[in-house]
Amino acid sequence: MSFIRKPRIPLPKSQKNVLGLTRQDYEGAMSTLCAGCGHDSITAAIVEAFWQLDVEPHRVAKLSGIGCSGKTPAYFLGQAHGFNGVHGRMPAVATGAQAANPALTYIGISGDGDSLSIGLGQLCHAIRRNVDMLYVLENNGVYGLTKGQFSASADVGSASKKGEANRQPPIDPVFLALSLGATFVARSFSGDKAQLIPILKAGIAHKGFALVDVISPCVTFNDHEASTKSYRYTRDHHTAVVEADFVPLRGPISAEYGSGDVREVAMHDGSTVRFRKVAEDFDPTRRDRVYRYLRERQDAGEVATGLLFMEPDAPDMHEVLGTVESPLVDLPYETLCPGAEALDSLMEKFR
Amino acid sequence: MSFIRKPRIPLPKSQKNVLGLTRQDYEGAMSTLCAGCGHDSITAAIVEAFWQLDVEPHRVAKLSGIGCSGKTPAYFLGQAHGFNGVHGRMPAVATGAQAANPALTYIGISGDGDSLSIGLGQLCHAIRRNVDMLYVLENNGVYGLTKGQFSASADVGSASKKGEANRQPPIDPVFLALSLGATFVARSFSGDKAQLIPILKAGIAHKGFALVDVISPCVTFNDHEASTKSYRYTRDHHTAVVEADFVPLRGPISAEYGSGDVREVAMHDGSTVRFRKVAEDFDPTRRDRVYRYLRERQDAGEVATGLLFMEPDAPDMHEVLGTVESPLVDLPYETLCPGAEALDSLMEKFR
Amino acid sequence: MSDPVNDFALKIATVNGTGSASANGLLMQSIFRMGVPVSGKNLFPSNIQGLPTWYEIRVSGAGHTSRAEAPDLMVVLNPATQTRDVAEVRAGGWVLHDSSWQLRRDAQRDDVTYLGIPFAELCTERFEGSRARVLLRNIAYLGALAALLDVEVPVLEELITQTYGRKKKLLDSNFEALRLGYDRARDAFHCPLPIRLRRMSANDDAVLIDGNTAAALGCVYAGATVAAWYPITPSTSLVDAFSAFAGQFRKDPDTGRLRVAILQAEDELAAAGMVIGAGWNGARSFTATSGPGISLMGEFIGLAYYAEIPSVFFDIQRTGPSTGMPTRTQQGDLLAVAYASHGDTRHIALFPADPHECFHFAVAAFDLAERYQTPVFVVSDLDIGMNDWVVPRLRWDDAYRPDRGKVLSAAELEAGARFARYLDIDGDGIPHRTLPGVHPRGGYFTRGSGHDSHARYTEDSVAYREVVDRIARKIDGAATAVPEPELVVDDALGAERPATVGVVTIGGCRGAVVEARERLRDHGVVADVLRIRGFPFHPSVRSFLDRYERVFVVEQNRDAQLRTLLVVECGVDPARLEPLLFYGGMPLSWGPVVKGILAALGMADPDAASQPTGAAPAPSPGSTPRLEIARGGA
Amino acid sequence: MSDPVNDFALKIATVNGTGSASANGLLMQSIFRMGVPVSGKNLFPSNIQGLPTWYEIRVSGAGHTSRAEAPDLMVVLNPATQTRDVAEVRAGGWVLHDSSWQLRRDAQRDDVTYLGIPFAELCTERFEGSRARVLLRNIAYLGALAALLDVEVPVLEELITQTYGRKKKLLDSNFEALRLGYDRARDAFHCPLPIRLRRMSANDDAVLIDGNTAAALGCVYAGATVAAWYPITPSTSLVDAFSAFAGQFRKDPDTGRLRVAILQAEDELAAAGMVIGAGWNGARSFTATSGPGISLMGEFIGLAYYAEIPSVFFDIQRTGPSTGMPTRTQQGDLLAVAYASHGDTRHIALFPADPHECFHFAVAAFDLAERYQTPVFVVSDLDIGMNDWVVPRLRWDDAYRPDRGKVLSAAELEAGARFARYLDIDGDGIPHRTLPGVHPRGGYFTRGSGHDSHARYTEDSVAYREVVDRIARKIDGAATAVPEPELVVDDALGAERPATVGVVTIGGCRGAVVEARERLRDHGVVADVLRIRGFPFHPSVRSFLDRYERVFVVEQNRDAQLRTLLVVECGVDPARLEPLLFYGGMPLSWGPVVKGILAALGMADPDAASQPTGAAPAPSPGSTPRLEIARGGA
Ligand SMILES: Cc1ncc(C[n+]2csc(CCOP(=O)(O)OP(=O)(O)O)c2C)c(N)n1
Ligand SMILES: Cc1ncc(C[n+]2csc(CCOP(=O)(O)OP(=O)(O)O)c2C)c(N)n1
Ligand code: SF4
Ligand code: SF4
Ligand SMILES: [Mg+2]
Ligand SMILES: [Mg+2]
Repeated sequence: MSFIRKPRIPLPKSQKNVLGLTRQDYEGAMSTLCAGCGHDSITAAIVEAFWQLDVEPHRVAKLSGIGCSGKTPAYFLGQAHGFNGVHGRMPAVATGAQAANPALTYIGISGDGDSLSIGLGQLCHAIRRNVDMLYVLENNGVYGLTKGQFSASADVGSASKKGEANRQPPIDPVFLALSLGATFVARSFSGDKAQLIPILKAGIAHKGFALVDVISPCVTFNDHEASTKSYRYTRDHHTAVVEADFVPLRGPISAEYGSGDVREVAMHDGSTVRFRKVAEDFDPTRRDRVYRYLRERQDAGEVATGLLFMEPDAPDMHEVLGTVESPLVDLPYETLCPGAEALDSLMEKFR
Repeated sequence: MSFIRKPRIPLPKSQKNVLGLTRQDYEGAMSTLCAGCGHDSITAAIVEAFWQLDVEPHRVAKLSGIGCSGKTPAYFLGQAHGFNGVHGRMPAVATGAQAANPALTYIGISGDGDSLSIGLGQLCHAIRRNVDMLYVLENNGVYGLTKGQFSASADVGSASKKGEANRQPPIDPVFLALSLGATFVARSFSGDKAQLIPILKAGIAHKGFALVDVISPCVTFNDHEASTKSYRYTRDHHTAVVEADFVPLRGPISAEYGSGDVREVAMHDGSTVRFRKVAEDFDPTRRDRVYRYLRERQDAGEVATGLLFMEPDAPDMHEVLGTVESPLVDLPYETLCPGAEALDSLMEKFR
Repeated sequence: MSDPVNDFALKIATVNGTGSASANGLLMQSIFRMGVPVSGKNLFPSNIQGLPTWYEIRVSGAGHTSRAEAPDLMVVLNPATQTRDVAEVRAGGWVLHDSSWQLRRDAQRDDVTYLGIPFAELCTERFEGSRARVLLRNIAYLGALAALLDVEVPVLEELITQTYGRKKKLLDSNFEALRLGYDRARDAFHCPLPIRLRRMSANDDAVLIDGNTAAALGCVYAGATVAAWYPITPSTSLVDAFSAFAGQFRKDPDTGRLRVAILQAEDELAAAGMVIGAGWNGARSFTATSGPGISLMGEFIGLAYYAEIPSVFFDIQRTGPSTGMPTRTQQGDLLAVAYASHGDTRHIALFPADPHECFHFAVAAFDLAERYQTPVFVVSDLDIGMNDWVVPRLRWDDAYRPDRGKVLSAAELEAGARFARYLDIDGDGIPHRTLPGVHPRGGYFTRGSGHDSHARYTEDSVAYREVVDRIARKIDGAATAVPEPELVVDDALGAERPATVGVVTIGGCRGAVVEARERLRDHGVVADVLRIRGFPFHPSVRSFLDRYERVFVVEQNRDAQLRTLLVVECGVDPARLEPLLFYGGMPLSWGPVVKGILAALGMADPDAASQPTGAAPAPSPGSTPRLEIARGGA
Repeated sequence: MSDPVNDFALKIATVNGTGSASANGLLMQSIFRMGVPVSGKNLFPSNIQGLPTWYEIRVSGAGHTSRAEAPDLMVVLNPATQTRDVAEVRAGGWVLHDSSWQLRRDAQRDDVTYLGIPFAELCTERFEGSRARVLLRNIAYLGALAALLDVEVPVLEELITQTYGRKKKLLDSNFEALRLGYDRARDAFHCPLPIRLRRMSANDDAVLIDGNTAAALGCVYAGATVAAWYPITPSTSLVDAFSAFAGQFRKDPDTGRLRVAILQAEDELAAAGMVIGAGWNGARSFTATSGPGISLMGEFIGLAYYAEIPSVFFDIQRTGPSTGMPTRTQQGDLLAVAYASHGDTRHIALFPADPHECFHFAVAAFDLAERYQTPVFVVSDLDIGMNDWVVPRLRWDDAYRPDRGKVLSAAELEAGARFARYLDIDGDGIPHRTLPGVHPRGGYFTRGSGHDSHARYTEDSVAYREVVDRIARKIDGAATAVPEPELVVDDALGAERPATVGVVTIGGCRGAVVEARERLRDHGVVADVLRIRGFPFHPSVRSFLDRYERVFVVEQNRDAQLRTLLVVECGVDPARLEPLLFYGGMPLSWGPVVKGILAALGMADPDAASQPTGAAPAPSPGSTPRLEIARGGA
């Protein structure tokens, strides 16, 4: 108990990806979160997703707000630049960073307090801008780092550790994102890596804003009996309404496909997402149908999970802004400064 | 042109309401908005609604953010206390005021910049808290007071005065509010007082947060040909999908009812809203149906208007907080201070 | 070293999330109940579980409450920090360690005595369940400490009973663990140690309370009815306490409903807006936050200042800038608060030094906010707010009635009272106000944009200036209404007093400075101390500064922010104010203060290499040599 | 009164939203093209249409550009303000009014000459369409002014052609309206008036430009690629201009795509965050805002300071506090900017005095931001930013290359460069940085929480202090890198100079103070002027302050914020700095400065009742007698 080091999650260490890197090369510093925290599982899934995708770690920019969730970028991709900014304002920092250099891969990690309270406006506007990034919302229904206050995602009736029941209706990031025109919306559970990893991979590949709401139980403040964000409750109510595999451009992946309908959605970069086990009235490319279907599942008391919606062809922020292909940070100064002569002739307009 | 005074809108001046007050008693200072501004029509409708409802003007608190819209509370209910706060933060001020004294009637006026950009987070959370107030969003698709930048409600393809087309998808306050669990959602048009006034009245009577999105053309910066928030465009596309009459508790109102289905929804205070001309598949008390129906109307290129949704029995902020009936500001100090003796015995716990 | 009975310090090094903080609190409370003056500093990480944490307890029969210098006894329970923990103990001191594991080589010293007890092993043998074992280990080391330090066991047992009384099984195992540690220590070592306790009766009229709890209680007693907040360390416990007290004191006995509205806002901007909305409407309302929240509230604070809306802001400071060190203390927001918001602004602020003042200043803040119709700040910090302090028992005068300031009643308005919201009728710069809904004649339009004395919109220079000039006068006037500075001087010395220096300080530095003052006397230096308690500064502050040739300003920030305020507001020559700055995030102890002053006076410091001082003439914040004697575990 | 040829002021009183501002701009530009020094002040309401607005034009062959004292000629076109407008004219002056309606009785004076022309009637007779009539009335009064003041008609016609050239019909009616007014004036009155123009060649190397346009151009030339902003008066036109220039200069000729990203943020917090994100990623990025935005950006500014991220903030100040008077000018954010954010912070700031400096300081800001890895503020104001100024033609040196500061390249990292993000390797307090994506060895973790020299999270006092102390040194070091203060002294006087006072000023007060200096000579007072251009203050600021027994500080805010900065940062005795404060929202003219200084020196002011001055010894901001000579229309 008094030893603060925790064992690293054992992974097949030796296996190398296309870049010749092992999973360890995608890890970061030792986590300082509570043992059993859902966020640590998400961290592990992120490591796995990037490793599988053969992304060069240092070509990733990882950003976060403040909270237990906000700390996690320190725990993966040690070679990447990290930015742990201020509470709730990661979307703006990511937007500016994206604007400057779209050639990197962006991953933002946020908490439910970070995203749905103080940062709600920024999240909504990042969705609206379709900033090309993977946005992972580590959703535990509480403010972990400040010791367990209800967050805006706490369900009505869910009780705090002290026993008082929340009475405020929750903000559901999935419905919110669908309403705001988000181009990639998913929900998963930190305890279900099989589901989460392909979603993360698709979210990374998606050209635009990929929101992944991950129920991530807080063992210390919100894992008790009467909580609706506990491991137990989530396991019991988590219903994968759709299964999605991410098939990178490079080639077929090893996953086996069962029978049943498989629906493929092509992504911007030529990768594909294969949807399987999709309910009849559910079409992951039709926003309103998805919305309706999820409402029905919700009314049935289920927490519907999976890659719920994607619109791969919507213009991302750079397309809307009309910026040049080449990252702005790579433009030589000479192409930016009009020079003395131009100024001189411009001055004639001010005479 | 050089005369700055504008004629007041002529109204039957002499007619008195139950309180013996004329419409003039519900007016405020002379408007300084542009001649023809949609916001002025909304002001007139507000005057009319309060007059018709026989609300004592000084028992109203009127609040706003910053913008042309933000100025308007100065132009109605001169006897009421007004609060023109800071840009986008009216919901918080109204929430605090409501918490302190629920016995007043609250009306907040905001703009689309005020509500959907800088103030988006606050709007969402006021909805979530179901703060008992009428919230009028004077929606013109632009930032009027800062001279015509696109706001977050500008439609894709709508062009600015200078001719550039907006490329960012809009945030639609109606869909947003429905997704967030708003208990009263309406949309109207500043040019349609017949529709707007009963909606405002119902919104005032509603115990909870009543969002009324009013398309309110900006004649100076957004009333040109290629705008989707112009008078012309709105007149052409504005489709009343439902007609609602507000029937105050006091007695039957004079409006005549046509034939067709009339559906009554009882409000918290015993008033009723009568819905007429409702499409078959539209039920203004069923959130998901409304959502779906409005999406369909939108896909058909219509701007659906009317009192679109209401849930009269949801607990408002005070009910959730569990505050006493009597306004907090009316509680005598004696009932607030535990006194010397209580402190003395409490101190034993700190020994 | 003076007599170590009732005069020593111990420090417990452990891991957070293991329940040690509450155990350490029990120890401290036992000492308190033995009538001995005690102070405790909980040095915890910004983390929930698994990182190093320390708890310092200082016992001082003489009543000193500032942070201890090097501990006499270190309780080493965290292998991760053992080396630095052991290194900190004063020569000749003791190390009580969990001998379930071996101390590392670099944690071995010749000049301290090691007392090893295998707490973990003992608990593992004796108790079931991993969580219980962890928790009971804490009680076991308490038991050992009781034996070593002569903590009265019945006092500890009574406290444990009060804590776990309802759960018999829990109680039994706690008693057992206590006994386990106690017996082991008594058997293995010569108990008690020279450093030990002896019952006194110094605390008969005292309580052990933290500043946030006391401030919350002040809010209850002041009649606050609306609290809006957003969680942030170290202010959260203030609102938590307020909620708890509201449940206790503000529940309508018939309906069970509350005479208070506590709003967990979506962020600090919203919290500020809610407080302002409620204040405008006539409720006593407040928020509690820390530095980042103050930054976020800047726009709203300017609105409240200019539109003249009563509102109370608790700033429980932590180490900045930015997110900084959220669980470390600092006095870094003095400038940020005094002139918060863009444009010309200046705010009333109160600076408590301990929980007792937190209670009373909270009440004063509401009175001042309503009297002056303006935001009022209570500027506390993590050390005051979250640590338990021994302070005089809080007392209440039932004759107190809130000062609601100049609010026109319905009757006055009905009687035709002349009402112009922003007009200076009484010549004190304070206008009259009305509350919404009270009377048709009371209506006016509140705004943060330019307005004249009648609350009408204006862009006219003269009308604009009339209002802002009046507001400036109004805030000036508050200088004599805020709490007067505390003066600690040796009156006994009379006119013949030796060469004397002035020392100005603020907030939680009080204890260290007052104690340093006593130590300085041993070096022949007489230091008169003035502690700032309110802003704008009371006129006596200026007189104090004028009285001494050399004035030291002791504060806990890098940029000498209090000194800046003194220079600007009192108009004194900055060359005369010598900064002594301590900003590493730890509560202040007397040693560095003594050293700093002696060094500045060119006097050798007898027991340590002297440090450069901040006494350069007329330094700029940038060029000020910054003094900080770092000690302690973090 | 000196020779009124090329030395007079006129003021046009009209209604906003009627197109008069552009007409008045044409008049000003005509004068400029006649080679005569001219300045113009557009005094407009915070409103879109229908409220009073004024435009002041000052013609000064001597080249003075500060705001005019009382106008010689008033053009009265707004019945709503006629009384106050007429009252403002200097005795012996002229009133040109629209005689389509009668002047009110209280707008009749004996000591001015009335020149009535029924502009509205004439236009109604002659033109069709109500909007056209309104617009053409503006041109008609321009015509009349041309006759009265000897504006060269061909110059005006050329300008009109350049403006409406493409629309023949519009052009014709404009010419007709011009002629209408011209003929009417020439027929009815003795033209020209004694106040009149005469061609010069003072502007051969000058341009007429506003500060926001010039600053935007500076951003283009500095190579800024990311702009993030939220609209707010008076900063909006800076980003508007930047967008326009980007369209002109930053369009890829092949694809039509832009070499810039301009992000209209959802609010100021987001704008600041975007700028920081882009700066972190290696782009030159900036935002433009005004006071309320600065307040909202406070938290992010502290982050950029502590995490050391280059970022540029333009603060185009307006009258505060709170929303204040959005279309009036002030220098009210000096303190808010210098120490923005909670905790210990201190920021580099540049203070341009005119559009020429806005251009160059914009470029300097990016260099400083990257060199010092910190937020840099360009503090301008509404007067500088939105009014047209005659300034030296902007020139560019093609040899300029951006100073990117200490950025480790991929090659350096590959070669194994030692990289510790926050370590002071060079002894100047400036660490090395790396950009994301460049090299695996460059990765580090940026955070606003406590960190050590290697960018690792820390809660350790010593590690924390190492970083904040280094940052303090780093910012200190910028004192010699920011633009040096401008000194305006009479070197000719040599050692025998008469008793001299020092005057310190800042920003747009420059013109008024320099002109006041000349007038003071007439009273036998020699005033040496120092104008602050950068913060932290260059060491020469302190030397200047030390040189004079009496130093006046002239600035446009209520609380003497510049004086506060001088006292705190230079460590001078506040008693020596006498504040002269002008904060009614109007651009400054020389008169009040002269009066203030003479009064403080106990010298009678010959041409006006003297006002109390701000020269009380050692005043606090609260108790400073605030001087403001209110004149002019608002
Ligand atoms: C401006 C500001 N306000 C408040 C805080 C305190 N704070 C830190 S983390 C946090 C909430 C974290 O909750 P969440 O985002 O859900 O993350 P979790 O810890 O649950 O992962 C708060 C309120 C802060 N750091 N900054
Ligand atoms: C903090 C802050 N940022 C920016 C502004 C400038 N501003 C004033 S009104 C406004 C937008 C108004 O747009 P909207 O809310 O749509 O109202 P409208 O004028 O269109 O009615 C802005 C950006 C401000 N006053 N305060
Ligand atoms: S407090 Fe909760 S969210 Fe934070 S680390 Fe512990 S388990 Fe995770
Ligand atoms: S600018 Fe637009 S929104 Fe503002 S007053 Fe004029 S018409 Fe109305
Ligand atoms: Mg959370
Ligand atoms: Mg708008």
